[in-house]
Amino acid sequence: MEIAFFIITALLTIGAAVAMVLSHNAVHSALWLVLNFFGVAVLYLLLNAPFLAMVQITVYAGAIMVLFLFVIMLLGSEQGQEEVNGLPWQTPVALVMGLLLVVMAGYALFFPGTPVPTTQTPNEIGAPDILARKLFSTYLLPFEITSVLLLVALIGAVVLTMKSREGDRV
Amino acid sequence: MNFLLSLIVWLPLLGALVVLFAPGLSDHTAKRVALVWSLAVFVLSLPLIPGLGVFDGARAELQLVERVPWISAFGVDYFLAVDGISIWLVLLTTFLTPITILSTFDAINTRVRAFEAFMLALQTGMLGVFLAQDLFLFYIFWEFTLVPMYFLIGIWGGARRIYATVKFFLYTFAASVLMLLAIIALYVLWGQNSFSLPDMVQAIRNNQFVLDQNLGRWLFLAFFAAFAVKVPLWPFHSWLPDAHTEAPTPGSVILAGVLLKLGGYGFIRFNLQLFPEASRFFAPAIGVLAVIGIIYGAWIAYAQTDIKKLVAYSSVSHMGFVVLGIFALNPIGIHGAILQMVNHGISTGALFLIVGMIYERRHSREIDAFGGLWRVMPVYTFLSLLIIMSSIGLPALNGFVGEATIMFGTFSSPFLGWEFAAFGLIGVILAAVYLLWMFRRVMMGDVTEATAKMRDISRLELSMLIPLVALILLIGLYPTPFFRAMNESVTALANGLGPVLAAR
Amino acid sequence: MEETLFTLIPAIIVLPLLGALINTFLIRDGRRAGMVASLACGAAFVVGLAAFALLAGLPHEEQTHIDLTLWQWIDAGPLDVPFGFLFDPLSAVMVLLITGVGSLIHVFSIGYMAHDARPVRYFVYLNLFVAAMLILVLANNYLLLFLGWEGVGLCSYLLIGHSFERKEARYASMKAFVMNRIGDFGLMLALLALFQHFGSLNYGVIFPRAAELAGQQINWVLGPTALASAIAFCMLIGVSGKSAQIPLWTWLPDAMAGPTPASALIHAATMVTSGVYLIVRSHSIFLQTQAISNLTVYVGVATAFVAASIAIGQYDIKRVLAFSTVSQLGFMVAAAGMGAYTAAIFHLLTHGVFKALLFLGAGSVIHGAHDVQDMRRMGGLRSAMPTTFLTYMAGTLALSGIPIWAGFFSKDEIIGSAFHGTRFGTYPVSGTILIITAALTAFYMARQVSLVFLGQQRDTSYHAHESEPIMTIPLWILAVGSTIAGIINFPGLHFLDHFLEPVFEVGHAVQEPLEFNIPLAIITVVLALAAGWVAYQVYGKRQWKKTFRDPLARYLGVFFEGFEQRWYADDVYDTMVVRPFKATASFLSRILDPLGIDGLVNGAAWLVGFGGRGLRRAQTGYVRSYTLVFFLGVIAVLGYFGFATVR
Amino acid sequence: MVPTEYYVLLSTVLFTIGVIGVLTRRSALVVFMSVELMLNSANLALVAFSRQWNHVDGQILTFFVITVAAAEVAVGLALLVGIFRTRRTTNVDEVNTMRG
Repeated sequence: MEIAFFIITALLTIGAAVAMVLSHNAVHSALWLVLNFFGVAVLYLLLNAPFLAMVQITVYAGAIMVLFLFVIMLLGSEQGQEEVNGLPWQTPVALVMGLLLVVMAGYALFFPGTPVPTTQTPNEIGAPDILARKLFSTYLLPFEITSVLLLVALIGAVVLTMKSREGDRV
Repeated sequence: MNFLLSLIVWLPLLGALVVLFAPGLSDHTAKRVALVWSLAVFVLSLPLIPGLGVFDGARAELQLVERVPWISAFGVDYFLAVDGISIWLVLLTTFLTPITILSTFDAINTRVRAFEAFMLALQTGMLGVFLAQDLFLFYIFWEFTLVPMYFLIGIWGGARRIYATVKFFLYTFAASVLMLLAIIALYVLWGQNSFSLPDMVQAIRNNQFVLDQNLGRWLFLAFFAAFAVKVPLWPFHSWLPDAHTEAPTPGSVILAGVLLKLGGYGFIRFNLQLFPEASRFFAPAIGVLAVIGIIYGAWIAYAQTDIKKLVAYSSVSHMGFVVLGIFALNPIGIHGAILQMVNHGISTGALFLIVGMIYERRHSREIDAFGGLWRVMPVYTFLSLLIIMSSIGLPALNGFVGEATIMFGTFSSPFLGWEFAAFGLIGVILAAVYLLWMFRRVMMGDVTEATAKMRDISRLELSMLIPLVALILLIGLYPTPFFRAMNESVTALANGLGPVLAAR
Repeated sequence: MEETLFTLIPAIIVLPLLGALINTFLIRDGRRAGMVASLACGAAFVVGLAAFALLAGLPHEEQTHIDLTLWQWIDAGPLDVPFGFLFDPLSAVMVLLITGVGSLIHVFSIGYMAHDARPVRYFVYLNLFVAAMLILVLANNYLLLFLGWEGVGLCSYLLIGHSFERKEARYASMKAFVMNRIGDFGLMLALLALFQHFGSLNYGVIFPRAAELAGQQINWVLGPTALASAIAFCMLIGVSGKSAQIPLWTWLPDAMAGPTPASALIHAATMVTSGVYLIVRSHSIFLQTQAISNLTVYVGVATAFVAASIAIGQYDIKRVLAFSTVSQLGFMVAAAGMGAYTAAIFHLLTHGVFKALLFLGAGSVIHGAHDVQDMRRMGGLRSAMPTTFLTYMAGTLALSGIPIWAGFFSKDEIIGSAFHGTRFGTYPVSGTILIITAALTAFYMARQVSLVFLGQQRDTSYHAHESEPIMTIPLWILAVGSTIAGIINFPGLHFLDHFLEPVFEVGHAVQEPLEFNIPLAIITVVLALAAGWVAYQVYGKRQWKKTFRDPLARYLGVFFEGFEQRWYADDVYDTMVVRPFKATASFLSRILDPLGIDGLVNGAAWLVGFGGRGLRRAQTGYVRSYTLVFFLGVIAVLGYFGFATVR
Repeated sequence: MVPTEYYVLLSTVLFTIGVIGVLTRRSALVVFMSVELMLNSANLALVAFSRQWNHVDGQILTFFVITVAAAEVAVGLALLVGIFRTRRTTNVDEVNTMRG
C-alpha cells in the first residue's frame, strides 16, 4: 500500500521535473516545478518529516517559486530566449552522461559491495519540537549565521537591482 | 649579538620602506638616505670580518646561528647562520650596495625613491639567500630577489627593457620552480618534518638519509637548473646580455656584482652538500659546459660593439671559471671559486661602473663612439686600466688569484684534469684579447670631436671606484686572510664529498 | 749577514716601486719625474750591488739558501704559495743587469723624453717595469715568477702603447700582450703540472726532486710522454712568447713602436731575456728531458738564423736592432737548450749591455735626427754625432763578435759548447748555423753603421745634432761596459762559471768550464770580419738616393723579398689565426647566439604561447560548457569511487 | 515501508533531470529552476538517510539547505535582472564575455 503510494508520487515528481525541463514557456516550467516540489513534500511526509514537508511547501513552492514567477513576468521572458544555441551538440552528450549517472547510482545502490544495515523502525524524529530543540541547542550558531546570510542576501538583492545613476554604469 | 644577522638582513628592507613612504622626502635626500642606510648596514656587517671576534674563521661549522620555529606545521624554521663559505659573499653584498647606491646619484633621475627602495629591498633578498640555512626560507629569499630586479630593469631600463625583464624573470623563475619541487621532494623523502639544511646534510653524511642514486641525480639536476640559469652557465646564459644591456648602471652593477653569485653559492651550498654522489657523477659534464662557457663567452665578447654587452659576455666567461672551480670538487678549486665570486663581483661591478660613467657623458655605449679617452680622462683611464687588468687576470690583482687557484684545483681534480685547465687557460688568453681590444678602441687612439669635451672622473665617481680598486689590489697581493677564513668550512665540505677528494 | 740581506732584498724591489708611486701621485713635471725614477732605480742598483757583495762573501754552499718569505701570498687549502724571494748567484747577476742597465736607461730617458707629451707616465711605467722584472728574477717560487712574468708583460704593453695616438703603437701593444699571453698559457700549464706532481711551487721543493719527473709517464696531446718533457714543452711555449722565439716571435719587431729607451730596456736588455732566465732557472727540469732540450736548441737556432736574415732586409734603424735581438735571443735559448747554462747567462749579460747601448745609440740618432727612423734617409751622421758614432761602434763590434769586445767571448762560448758537447751531446749542425748567423750579424751591423753613420747625409731636410750629455754619458758608460764585459767570464778565469756553480749544483748541472777553442774562434772572427767588410763595400762606398732599394734585392731576388717581408710570418698568422678568429666571433655573435641558443629559448617561449592559444579555444565563454566539463568530472570521480568500493 | 534505496534512486533521477536541464536549456531562468531541482533531490536523499539512521541531523541540514536556497534565489534572480538590464537577454549562450 505504502509502496504503491510512493511509486505514484515518485512518478508524479519525475514527470513534473521532466515537463519542467521540456517546457518552452518559462511560466509553465515554473508551474511544473511547483508540482514537483509538492511531490517532494509528500515524500517528506512519507519519510516522517512533517515539519520539513511544510517548510518545503511554504518556502519552496510558496516563496521561491513566486519570486521566480515575478521575475519571469517582470522580464517578460516567458518565451523566445532560446534562439541562440552556442552548443548544439551538448544535448546528446548531456543525455548520455545523465543516463550513465543514473545507471551508476542504481548499480551502486542495488548491488552494494558491502551489506547495508536494514532500515530501522521509524521514530518521531521529524516532529517539530524535536527539530526545534536540536536547532536551538546544537545548531544554534549555524542557525544564527543563516539569519545573517538571509539578511546579506536581502541587501545584496536590493543593491544589485537598484537602478544605477547615469554615468556609473557597471 | 645573536641577532646581528637578522639585523643585517632586515634593516635594508626597513630602509626601503622608509625611503618609499617617508613623507616629504625629495629625490635628492632620498638618495642620501638610502646611501647612509646602506652604509649603516655595511658598518653593521663589519664585525663579521673574520678575526674581529664575532666570526671565527678557524671554525668549520655554522656561526651566529639564529633559529626560531616559524611554520611549525611543516617544520619550517627561521634559520640564519653564516660560515666560511658565505661570509665573504655577505660582506661583498653589504660592501657593494652602498657603492651601487652611490652610482644612482648620477644614473637615476626618475622615480628615485622607488629605485632606492628596490635597491634596498634587493639587498635584503640577497643577504637572506646567503644566510638562510632552512631550505624553505632560502627559497623565499631566492624568489624575493627576482621582484626588485624585475622592476629595476623593467622601469628604469633601456628601450627593450620589457623584453629583457620578461625574459629574465621567466627564465630564472621557471628554473627556480624546479628547485622548489626538489626542495619539497627532499622534505617529503627525508620525513623529519624539517627543512633544515645542516641537519639534512648531517643525515646524508651519516647515511641516515639515503637517497636513491637515480632520484638523487634528478634532484641534483633540479637544483642545478635554478643555479645554472642564475650563474649563468652556458647554454643558459642568453638572458644575461639582454638584461645587462637594458638595465640601468646600478642594476647592472648589482646584477653582475652579487646576483650572479647566488648561483655559484647555490652550487656549493646545495648541490655539493646535498648530493655528493650526483656531484661526482655530473662534475665532468658540468666542467665541459663551464669550459665551453669560458671560451664561448670570451669569443663572443670580442664581436660586440656595445661595451656593456661586451662586459656582459665577459661575465659569462668569468662565471664559467667559478663553476669550473666548484666542480673540481676539491678544496683548492672551491677556495678559488668562492674567492673568484668575490673578485668577479668587484671587478665586473667596477667595469659596469666605468661603462656607466662614460655613458653618462656621451649617452652612447657603442665602442665606435669613443676614442682617445686616455688623453682627455687620464685618471679615469688609469682606474679603468687597473680594473680591466684585474678582469684579464693579471697577477698581483685579484682576478689572477682566483683564476689561478681555480686552475690549480681543476688541474689536480680527479674529476676534471689537465684538459679542462688547458681550455680554461685559453679563456684567459681570450680575456686579454677582447678587453684590450675594447681598451684600444675606447681609451687609446685619437681624441675625436665628441670625446674631446668629456670631463675627467668626478669626485663622486672616484669615491665609487677607489674602494673597489683598493680591494682589487688587496686581494691580489694578500688574499691569504680571505682564504683562511673559508679554509675550514671548505675543507669540511670537501671531506663530505668523498674520501678521494680530501687529499688534494 | 743574512739578516742584512733579508732587509736589502725587499729594498731592491721596493725602491723602484716607491719611485713609481711618487711619480704617480706627486710629480707632474717630466724632468723631475725622470730624476725620481732614475734615483729610485739607481738606489736599487746600489742596494743590489751591496747585496751582491754580501752574497759573494758567503760560503759557497750557503749562497743558494738566501730564501725569505715576506708573507703568505696564496693559502688555499693545499695550495700554499709564499710571497718570497730567493737571492742566489743567478738572481744576483740578473738584479745587477736589470738595475744597472736600467738606471742608465732611466737617465738617458730624461733627455730622450724631454719633448714627450706624457713623460711622467713613461717613468712610472719604467719604474714599475724594473720592479716587476726584479720580482721575476728574485721569486722563490714559480707563481711569483709568473707574477713578475706577466707584470713585465703589462709594462711592456703600456710602454709600447705609450704614444697611443699612433696606430701602429696601439696595435703593437695589444699584439705584444696577447702573444705573451699565449706564451703564458704554456707557462701556466707547466706550473699546474708541477704543482700537481710536487704539491708545491717553490724552487726549493721542486728542483731537488726534479729527477722524479723523468720517470712519470702521462698521456696527453703528444701521446704518452715523460712528465718532464710535457712540463718542459709547456715552459718552452712560455719562453717562446716572452723571448720572441719561433713561433711567437712576431710581436717583438712591432714592439719597436714604443719609445726607444723603453725598447732598449725591455725589448732588448731585460724582459725578453726572461725566457732564457726561466730555462736556466728550471735547468733541473730541462735536464730530465733530452727531447725537449733538443727542441729548445732547434727553436733557438732557427730563430737566430731567421731573424738575422730578416734583419738584413730592414730599413728602419730600430727594426734592424729588433731582429738582431730576436736573433741573439735565439743564441741564448739554443745555449740554454744545450745545457750550456752559464754560456746562456753570460751572453744574456753581455748582450744586455751592448744591445742596450745599441738601442740607446739608435735612440740618440733618432732624437738627433728629429724622429727619422728610416736608415735610407740618414747617412754621414758620424760628423754630426761623433759621440754617438763612437759608442755605437763599440756596440756594433761587441755584437758582431770581434775580439776583445764582450760579444766575442759570450757568443764564442755558445758556439764552442755546440761543438765541444754538453751532457746532451754535440750539436754540430746547429753550431754551424750559429756560425753563419754570427757572420750575418756582422753583415747587418756593418750595413747599418754604413748606412747611418758613413757616407753623406742622403736626406738633407733635417739638421742632425748630437744629443745632450744626459744622454751621451750613459752611452759612454755602456760603451765601456760593452768593451770590457767579456772579463766576467774571461776564458781561463771563468768568474761567472764559478760564481754560478752553486746554482747548478742543485740540479747536478755543473760543467767543466769550457776552454777556449782557438780554431773555432778564428773561423768565427774571420767570417764575421769578412761579412762586415762585404757590407761596408756594398753600402759604405756608394752614394745612394734617399729612397733606394737595397742592392741585395737584385742578387737575392725572392729571398730578399722574404727578408723584407719577415718571411711573411705576420701574413700567415693573420690568415690562419686572426681572421678565422674574428670570423668565428662574428658568427657566434650574429648567428649562433641570437638564433641558436637564444632561438631555443625564444622558441620555447613561442611554444608556450602557441599552446596557450590552442587552449584558449576551450574557453568558450559558455557557462553551460563549463558545467558540462564539471559534470563529466563529477561522473568520473563518482565512477572511480564507485568501482573502488565495489572492488 | 519503502526502502531507502528507492528514495535515493528517485533522488538520483531528479538530480540527473536537473543536470540535463542545466546543460541543455539556454534560458537562464529555467537553468536556475533546474538548479533548484537538483537542490531538492539532494534534500530528498538527506531526509531519506535521516530516516535510515534514525537521526535528526539530516533533516536539520535539509532545513539549512532550504534557507540557503532561498538566499541564493534572491541574489541569483537579482543578478539575472541586472544582466537582463544590460544585455536585454536571459539566454546564457549570449552571455559569453569570458570567451578566451
